[in-house]
Amino acid sequence: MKEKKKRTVFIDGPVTPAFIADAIQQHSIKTDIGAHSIFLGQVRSDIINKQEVVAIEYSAYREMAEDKFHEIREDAFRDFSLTCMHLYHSLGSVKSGEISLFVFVSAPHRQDAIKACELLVERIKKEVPVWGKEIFANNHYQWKKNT
Amino acid sequence: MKEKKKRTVFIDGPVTPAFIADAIQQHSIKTDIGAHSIFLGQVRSDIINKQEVVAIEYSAYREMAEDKFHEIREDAFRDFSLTCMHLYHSLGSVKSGEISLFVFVSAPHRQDAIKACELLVERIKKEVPVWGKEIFANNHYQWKKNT
Amino acid sequence: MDISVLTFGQIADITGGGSLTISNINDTDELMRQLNVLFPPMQSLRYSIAVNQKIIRENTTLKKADTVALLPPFSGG
Amino acid sequence: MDISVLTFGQIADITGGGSLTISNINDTDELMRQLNVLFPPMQSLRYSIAVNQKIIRENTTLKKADTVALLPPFSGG
Repeated sequence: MKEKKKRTVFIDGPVTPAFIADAIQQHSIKTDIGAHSIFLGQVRSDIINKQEVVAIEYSAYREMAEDKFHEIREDAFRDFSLTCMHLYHSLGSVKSGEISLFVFVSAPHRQDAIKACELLVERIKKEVPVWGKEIFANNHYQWKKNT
Repeated sequence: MKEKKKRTVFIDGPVTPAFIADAIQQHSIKTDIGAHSIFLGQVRSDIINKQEVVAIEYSAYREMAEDKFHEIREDAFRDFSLTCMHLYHSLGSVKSGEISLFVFVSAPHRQDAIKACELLVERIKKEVPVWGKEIFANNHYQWKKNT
Repeated sequence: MDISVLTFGQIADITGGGSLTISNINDTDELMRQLNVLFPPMQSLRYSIAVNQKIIRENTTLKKADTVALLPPFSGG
Repeated sequence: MDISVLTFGQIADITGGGSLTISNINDTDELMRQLNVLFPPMQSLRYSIAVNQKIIRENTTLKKADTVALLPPFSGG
């Protein structure tokens, strides 16, 4: 049941709660799954120099990013006992309060799902060529820095 | 913004994807959130002595369980920087492929959300007086054992 | 003294319901001895005892208003 | 040799667009020297260089068909 095909990770604009619900629903037929671990990255309206972040505009080195997502995915399937894994990242504008990253890992047992999900999030942040441009209310911007 | 009031954790029957989507949607107004970590426990159709598990029927020592959920919740708020936390556990019958546990932790930063969620799941499994009765296709049953 | 006892999971199956009354006991060790006599399958079961919703680790004196519960290993989630 | 170079994030802001062509270079060290002359703000920027989508750690000889990309620190998620 392992899904290893290369798939498109990027979606235009935010990840919606309805999209997430649909992804969860589709797993009810996979009755060997005992645990789902989900990570959602939400755009925070940080205040920087008295200006509020109202959105992040994401861009990517798309070909390299897709390859890197694929590699990270393969590594997780190799290192954990997983049933399936879905990764989605926004491109373009995502408003504060909206979701820009959706990592969804399913496994027979919880430890595999939880550990794989955590590792995936760390690797995505560190290794995938995606950039966020923090847009302020006055239309100024700065390039986001990951911690 | 910390929510510390005692709330009802138990819901009748499965946690639906629509319920999860609604819970996520309600957090879009909390723009200090940067990360959600979600755990979902799904009923697995294990084969035991050639009989397939078709559902789990959950029961609880409800008063003690609510107290324990409350204690686990308070501990997580004390030990991590969280914006909010929602815990839901099914009572009654949940079919295989359906969801019986929904742990939802939101924080400004991912490490708090991820670590708190993982700890909550472990503590819920170990410390909360809930029992699952695995129902087989032939209506026989056995009491579930957590690993 | 009569004590009412809540039972759950596999123990409720053995005792035939969610609650029962055990007579002439003053502490949890006496309760366990009575249970083993009344319900022999209990002898081979692993379970915890909660008094007023707190799990006790050693013999505990019971008062009339105490809530005693027999808890087989938890299997939620 | 002319090499076309893809730029992203803050670097694309500095160079004025997503791609540019740098002339008379044979390796990535020469590329960086040229960039520093053409775009002085680049001198103070931290960035990685990818050749054919692999990040290189030391000076790398370039061939005409190579895809070179300048990558400021990633900030996805």
